[in-house]
Amino acid sequence: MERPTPAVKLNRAGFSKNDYVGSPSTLCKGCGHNSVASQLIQIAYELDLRPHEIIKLSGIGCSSKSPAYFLGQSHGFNSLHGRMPSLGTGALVANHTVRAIGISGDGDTGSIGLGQFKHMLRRNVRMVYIVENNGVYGLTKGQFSATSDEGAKLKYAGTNPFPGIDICMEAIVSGAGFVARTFAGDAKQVREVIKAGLSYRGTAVIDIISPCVAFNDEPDSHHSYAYGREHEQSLQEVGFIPAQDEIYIEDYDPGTTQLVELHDGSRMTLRKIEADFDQSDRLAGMARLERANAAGELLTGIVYYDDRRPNFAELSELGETPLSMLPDTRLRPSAEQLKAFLAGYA
Amino acid sequence: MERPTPAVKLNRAGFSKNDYVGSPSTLCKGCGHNSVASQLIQIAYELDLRPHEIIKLSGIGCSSKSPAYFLGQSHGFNSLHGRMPSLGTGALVANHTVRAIGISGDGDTGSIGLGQFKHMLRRNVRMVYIVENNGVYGLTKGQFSATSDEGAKLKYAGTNPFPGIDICMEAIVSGAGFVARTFAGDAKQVREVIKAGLSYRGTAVIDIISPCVAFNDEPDSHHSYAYGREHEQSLQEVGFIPAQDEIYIEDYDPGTTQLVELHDGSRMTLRKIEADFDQSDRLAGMARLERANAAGELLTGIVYYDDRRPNFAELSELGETPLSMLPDTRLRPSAEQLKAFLAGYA
Amino acid sequence: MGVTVPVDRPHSERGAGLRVNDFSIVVATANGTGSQTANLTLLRSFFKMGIPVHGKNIFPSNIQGLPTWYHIRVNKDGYIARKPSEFLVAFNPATLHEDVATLPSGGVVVHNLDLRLKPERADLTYYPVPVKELLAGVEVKGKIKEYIANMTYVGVVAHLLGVPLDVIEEALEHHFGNRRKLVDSNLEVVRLAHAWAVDNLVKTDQFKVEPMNATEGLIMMTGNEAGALGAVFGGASVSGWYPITPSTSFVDALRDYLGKLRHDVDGRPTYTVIQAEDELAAIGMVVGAGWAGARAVTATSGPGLSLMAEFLGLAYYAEVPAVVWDIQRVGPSTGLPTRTSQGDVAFAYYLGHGDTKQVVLFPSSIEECFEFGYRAHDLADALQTPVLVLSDLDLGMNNWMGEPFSYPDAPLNRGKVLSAEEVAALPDFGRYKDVDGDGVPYRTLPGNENPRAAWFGRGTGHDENAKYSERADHWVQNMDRLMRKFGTARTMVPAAVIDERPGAKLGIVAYGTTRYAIEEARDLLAANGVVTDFMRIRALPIGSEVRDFVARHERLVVIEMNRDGQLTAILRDELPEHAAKLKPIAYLDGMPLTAAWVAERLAAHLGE
Amino acid sequence: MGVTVPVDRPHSERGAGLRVNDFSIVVATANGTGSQTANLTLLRSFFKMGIPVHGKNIFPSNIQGLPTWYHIRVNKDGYIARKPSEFLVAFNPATLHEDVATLPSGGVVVHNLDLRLKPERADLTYYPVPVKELLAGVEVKGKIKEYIANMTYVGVVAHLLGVPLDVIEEALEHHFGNRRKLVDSNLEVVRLAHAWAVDNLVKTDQFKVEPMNATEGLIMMTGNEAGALGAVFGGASVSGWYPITPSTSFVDALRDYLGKLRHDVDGRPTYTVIQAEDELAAIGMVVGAGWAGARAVTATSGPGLSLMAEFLGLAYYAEVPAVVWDIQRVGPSTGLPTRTSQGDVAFAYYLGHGDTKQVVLFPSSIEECFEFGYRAHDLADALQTPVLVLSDLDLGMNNWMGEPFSYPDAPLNRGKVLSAEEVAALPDFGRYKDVDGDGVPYRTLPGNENPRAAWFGRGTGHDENAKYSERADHWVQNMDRLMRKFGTARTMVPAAVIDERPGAKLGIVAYGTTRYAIEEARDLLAANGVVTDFMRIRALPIGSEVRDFVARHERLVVIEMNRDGQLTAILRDELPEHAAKLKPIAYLDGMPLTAAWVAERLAAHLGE
Ligand SMILES: Cc1ncc(C[n+]2csc(CCOP(=O)(O)OP(=O)(O)O)c2C)c(N)n1
Ligand SMILES: Cc1ncc(C[n+]2csc(CCOP(=O)(O)OP(=O)(O)O)c2C)c(N)n1
Ligand code: SF4
Ligand code: SF4
Ligand SMILES: [Mg+2]
Ligand SMILES: [Mg+2]
Repeated sequence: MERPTPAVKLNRAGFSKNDYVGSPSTLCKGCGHNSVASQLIQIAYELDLRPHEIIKLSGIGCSSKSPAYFLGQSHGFNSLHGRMPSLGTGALVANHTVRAIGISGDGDTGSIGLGQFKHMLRRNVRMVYIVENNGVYGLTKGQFSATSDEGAKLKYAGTNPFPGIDICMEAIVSGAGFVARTFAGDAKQVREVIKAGLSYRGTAVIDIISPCVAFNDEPDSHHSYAYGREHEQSLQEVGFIPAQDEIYIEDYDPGTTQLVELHDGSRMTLRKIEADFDQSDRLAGMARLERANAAGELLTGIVYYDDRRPNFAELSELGETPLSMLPDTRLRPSAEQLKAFLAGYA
Repeated sequence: MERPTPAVKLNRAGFSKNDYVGSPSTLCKGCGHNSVASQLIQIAYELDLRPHEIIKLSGIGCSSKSPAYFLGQSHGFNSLHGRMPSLGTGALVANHTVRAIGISGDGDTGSIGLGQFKHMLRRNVRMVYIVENNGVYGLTKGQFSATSDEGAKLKYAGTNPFPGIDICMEAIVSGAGFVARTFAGDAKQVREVIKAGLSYRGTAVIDIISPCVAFNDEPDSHHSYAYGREHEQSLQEVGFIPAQDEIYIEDYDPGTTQLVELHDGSRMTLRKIEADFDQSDRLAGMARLERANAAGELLTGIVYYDDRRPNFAELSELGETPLSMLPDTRLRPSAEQLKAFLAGYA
Repeated sequence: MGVTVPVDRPHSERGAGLRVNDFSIVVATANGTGSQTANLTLLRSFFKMGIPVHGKNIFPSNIQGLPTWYHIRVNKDGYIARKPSEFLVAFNPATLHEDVATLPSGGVVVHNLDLRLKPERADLTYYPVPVKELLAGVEVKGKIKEYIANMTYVGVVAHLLGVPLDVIEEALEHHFGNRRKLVDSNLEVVRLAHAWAVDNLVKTDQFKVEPMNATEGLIMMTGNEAGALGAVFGGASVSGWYPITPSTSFVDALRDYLGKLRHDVDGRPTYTVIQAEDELAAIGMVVGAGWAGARAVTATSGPGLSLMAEFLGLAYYAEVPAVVWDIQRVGPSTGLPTRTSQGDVAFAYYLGHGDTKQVVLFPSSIEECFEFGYRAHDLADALQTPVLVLSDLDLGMNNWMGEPFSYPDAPLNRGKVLSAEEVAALPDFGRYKDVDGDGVPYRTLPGNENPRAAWFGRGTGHDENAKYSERADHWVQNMDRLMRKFGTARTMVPAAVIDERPGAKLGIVAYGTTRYAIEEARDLLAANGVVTDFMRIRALPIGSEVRDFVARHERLVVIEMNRDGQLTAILRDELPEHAAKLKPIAYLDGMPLTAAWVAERLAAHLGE
Repeated sequence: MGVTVPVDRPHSERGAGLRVNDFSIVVATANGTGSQTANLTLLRSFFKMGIPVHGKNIFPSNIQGLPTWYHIRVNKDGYIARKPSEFLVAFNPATLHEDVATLPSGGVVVHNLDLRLKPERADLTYYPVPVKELLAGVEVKGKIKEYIANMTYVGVVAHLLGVPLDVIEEALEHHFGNRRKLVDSNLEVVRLAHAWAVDNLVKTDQFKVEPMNATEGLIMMTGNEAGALGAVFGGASVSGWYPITPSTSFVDALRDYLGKLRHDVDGRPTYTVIQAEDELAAIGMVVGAGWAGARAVTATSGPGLSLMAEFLGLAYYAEVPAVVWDIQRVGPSTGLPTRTSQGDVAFAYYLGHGDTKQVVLFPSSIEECFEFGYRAHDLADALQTPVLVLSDLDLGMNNWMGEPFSYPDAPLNRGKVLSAEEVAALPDFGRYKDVDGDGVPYRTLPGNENPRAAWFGRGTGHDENAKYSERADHWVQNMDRLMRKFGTARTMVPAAVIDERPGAKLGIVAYGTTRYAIEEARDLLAANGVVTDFMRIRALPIGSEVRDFVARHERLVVIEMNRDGQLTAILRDELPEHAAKLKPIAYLDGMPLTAAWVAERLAAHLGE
């Protein structure tokens, strides 16, 4: 009797992990962006995502290439430098029933795309907006980006005389309700934070410090692996519990762990590391960021959380069927309607 | 004997007030922008400015038209919608010895121009950057701008569902060291704040609530005259003492009044109204703005002040003569230099 | 060969003494004084009297105080091109003297008595109106009173020309809808002024209107309204936009009409309109929505179009449907934001770096605005490419008569979109394969459940499966297919409208709103024995009918409202063997052409 | 008429058995492995041996791992166009088989022994190199070792072709400057490999180099370096820029050279280079600086140019000098960022909505890059308008031989800038007056003390005094003057370079870097009795010499590296009477043209 070939493991949605991979990466070996991509594959598998319910969006840059390297069975669009927010807004208005994973870079979001980024946040378009932040332009070989710290040094670009943009600070100021920072070297946190972001109501901004091994990985760089490992300071230990998973509240000590109910019934667990930090306080988040930046800490975790603002699809009062799927009969008024309408212009 | 015609009053620089006027305004009667323009004429006269040492810059909008209506003997450029910051940066690098007065609108700066605005602040280009903020697009007749408050109502545009951008908050976050808000209905404060801004080392951001009588002057609008008069809350009484004026320190009670030494030797006096407010504390400024916005206060005065950051011309190590005035001999290396240089490529 | 063309019929021909239903009025006021209501009331009154009429608002880029002129032409024969006015309503002191100076001998000046106009020209008839006095008894105040003041000239003009007061009332009702109070307060002033005029003015001029039935069954609308309505019936469901004159009223109408016509069974909107932060974002939203499968439209003008260059290049290359209405105003740069032009033709056609060529439509009437309004979406979907509709300020913002729009004769053409089942039935799916040989590939939309349906959109080089590729052969293959697709576009876009007459000496080529002046000029010339043919191009790329028309004609002029003869350049490239024949008559000063000017230029051309 | 053209001279002609100083090498490696140093070492070695040579880097849009090829052509007669290689250095497993397949019979494969290449083609000579073994004794580690590994093929190739080791050393010294340690460590590997090759390889192929003196006195540089140096000598003092391949190296060189050559007496820089947040800001800075009186330059490529549309329209209309280098890569959209093209010609010429027409220069060599580098600023100042220099990736990023640049023959031409004294001496100053009848007005700069000197720049309609105006006559007057100015530009821009030969059957028109393939193709054709004339256009708008050349020729082709024949379209519009004669040979696959391809296409054309 022959033994059956070992069955490929499938998740509850019936997909193998392989169903979530994309084209082989053409990024550098060791690039932080690659590790984020592999976490996304893992996340999709663990969350039982159905590929056709996901879209992947990006701008231009090494980071923005990476959506080609995960979820190969999902539609995606690698758009223009700095313009993912507007493209994403349009796509998600056309079809608000898909979940969007947006991947951008620090140059893409912080330099050319700063305006679009901030305006998208005002609209609270539902999307996980990941900035793979390496403090440098990778694809164009080593210039400073807007997130490079004041005084940072690069082989190519010398010393940066300008204060860096803090993606999380900008996000909070622009009204984002899910603002997190994490570190590509901390796979577990990356995973749990993104999972939580996928269940968030509006735009979930996740600033991932994702080192560029080619151009900005010197240990003194705030965006290097070495620096991150040394200086990571987590606000909380973040966990995620999918809606379908039963958990016993008793497992959590409410004194140290907070349970945050997310939009789709999932829950985020926050085991506090900084006891007196309150992630629901905008000003506290901003103050903590300022302090971290001054101290050179790589502050990670949920910096700000609030889900009271309706997202853009809700504000637009969109119905169940996405606009892109409405049948012609619901898109074109009748001949009688035209006639009646024109009567008003006679 | 005939009596001499009464002499026109001249300031110390030898100019009459008339020397500072521009073309007749084509803005609406009562428009806040007109009152700012007339304050600028007054300021120029009082400060003995020499017109050729000033340039006026703007974007597009009713506000951006107004540089045509003051300082008619100064060069100026009414540029593109949202692009005054880059044009100004270039102009002020070409000639860093002139002082620049930039006039923008809330749409011009907060909507289309947000990215350029924030990036200019990172560079700290020396310029008084005035946002004539009426919470509406005047020139295109009544749409919401990015500074319109959440829930604001306009005849044309209905109700605004998005949180408004706070120009001062954005300025602080982007590293600006002179951040003020004032109100076109408060002529004296407008005047003193702009005077101080003109002596500031880098970009002085002045957010002037400047009502649009045509499209956004209903009393319940946060950008109306009525609302401003009712809800103005000043942080300080701002005064300005030009470098050349002798003043006696004793005139000021150091307990209530702070004397701020400006870059060119002038001084700004801040008579505190909110005793515990510290305008040199970034976070305090941000927190106060948040509180004011939540309370519907029109907070005015110097929200943040710090002059430690070098401005862009200083960072660029520019010499005394502006680049635009360098003689050819200092711009074109010699034939020998060319020859020697090319030898390296043989 | 010398041709002399009378630029107008002599007065005598028009009936001795009286000029009935054939003259032009200009109302000169200051911007922001509410004269728009008065002018539209006059316009609609003539329309309701059955007289062919058209009005043009020549307004400043300003909110209040700068001069503005409203031109109305009534013409029993249906000519509605701009024509210098004989009848002036002078309510703006700032332009009074130049306004009076433009009048021909025999002209009329109705003016506000306050202006203290000295009747210096003996060849004109003056009617002063004591506006202040008339309003003294009216019970409204402030701004409203200022607005309502303009109704005085409506009353006086109604009397002088013979417009019945009940027609004025109808026109006001049309304007204010069910806001009866406004109708009444305005009407009160009209009546007052009319009564005063009846009592005090002795008509000595020759201008008169009389009822006809030439507008029966017609509608009157602006081009922007008609285009927006077309988009509504084209199933447009997403619009990202940014305000800019003269396109704003397109989106205003779109929002209004969508709100009225496009709610779903459950009452929810089948659309979203987003005011973007700028045009980069507006077009980004449109392209994103188009990629995701919704019909999306934006409207803009020159400066906005410049900002859309990069995204429209992406949409061309990644093959994403998108509809952009460019309501042309005078450029370069900010230019004259409130004046009309046809100045964006070359820029639009070549929009985007690299080898892009865009599909462009040229509507000329409200009927075409409506039709192109939905057809642009069919074309964009069928061709998977941006479609740029080049309207202009004159068409977009002014009111035009037209036939009631025909309901679309075919269902929405969504083009080659594959469902999950259709993908399953295929041996393979390649996003950029030329399966049908027409250059148009098949696409799938996000949400398609078939695991083979997904593809990754990009602006970078790709193979037939949308995979990244830097290979030279892939690049060429793909670009050649795009060219083939452009060839397919030639057969799908609206064909040129051609009118040929026996014995024609000249072929006229034009597009858009210059048609009105040209059509009238052709009649003027024909009356003088000079017969012409006329081809009105309605789209780029040109179809074979354009080539054939050009080939058939020995002499050709291309009339354009721009400086550089932009369409001429495109035609010369497309039809090099005929290039030498194609002579531009290109001129742009921001004002719509007049028939007299066209006739004169054509005559001069023929005389050369 | 049928013409058959041998696309190459037969092998036999080249000397029996040996091919000396006349072949092409291709080095295939993976990106990011440091092969660039090795390749440039080979290139410079040939150059130092006095042999005409040129190298082209065909690299991917990627930082590490994707295939990259370096093509070197050595040619004793000075032909340097791309030519398929006979000599392959195969160091990339990913492309090994396709690389080998491209070789002609008699070709050579030097390959890394690790690749375990089976010598399947008997018509090739194989030389495996035991890279790992050779490096075993070398005392460096990690990344450096990987980089240095490429020096093994330098050593082997040096032996096989006959490049003396001291020349290699010189080349390394050139490359590393005074970083002696790097010279030595690299040289060590070269020597090791060379020694190994001497001992172990038996040369059986026919390719050889021998010293000549054809490069004496010449320099070797990239076009971007040359252009940047030109800007430095043109007095450029402000640059706002944003990184984009292939323009980044222009600004890199600019910063470098400014740092070396442009410090003032007090040691302060006479320049500022600003990395902007995007291209909208980059061009904004340039226009701002130009308005304020500094010479300003930016460099970009397609996507950046798209984003500059609005500002360049403003600069055209407000008449602000600006210099923009567009280092063309393959578009539309992001396209192929690391491949060359001439695809932005039409877009650049019409850049900006409305009636804009831009001045465009087409450099073809490093000498012209240098010359246009300063002349562009003279033109921009003299004409008060943007000047777009359309270079390409091939010219910009690759190393080219050239004559040492001539020092500018005239002082900076700052154009019509009035000082305070000059304004004082004038009866009046009007910013946009056509005082001289050439369409070029006078300007003043901020800081000018004369109270009448100030003017207000704007993109809106204005009169001669720069005052806001919506008047039709002002608009036309101003736009007509701008057209007149464009006419003046025709006489000021670099004239076309024309080579006419008795008995020519065909006029060839081209521009930019296609010249190398065309010049060689002409010689190939001439050798076969087909004589051609050649006009290389160097600027738009065209001058009278272009018109005359076209008029003089019965048959004409326009060779372009784009799909749509973009210059052809412009010429057809400018010269409609000759449009039918102007036939495009337009092709773009991202690779520079070869002479063989050009000759074949010309022959085919003549045979039609
Ligand atoms: C309009 C435009 N300008 C410039 C570029 C060139 N460009 C490509 S990627 C990039 C920077 C990317 O930096 P970042 O977003 O930080 O991504 P990273 O490569 O570091 O992941 C630039 C400037 C472009 N593609 N488009
Ligand atoms: C690229 C571009 N898009 C749109 C416009 C049209 N436009 C002119 S002014 C303006 C808004 C101005 O608003 P704001 O800056 O608040 O100035 P305000 O008129 O209220 O003073 C817009 C959208 C333009 N001129 N250019
Ligand atoms: S260059 Fe930097 S960002 Fe780009 S792939 Fe390499 S490591 Fe990653
Ligand atoms: S519309 Fe508003 S902003 Fe514009 S001039 Fe009038 S009042 Fe001022
Ligand atoms: Mg980066
Ligand atoms: Mg405003």
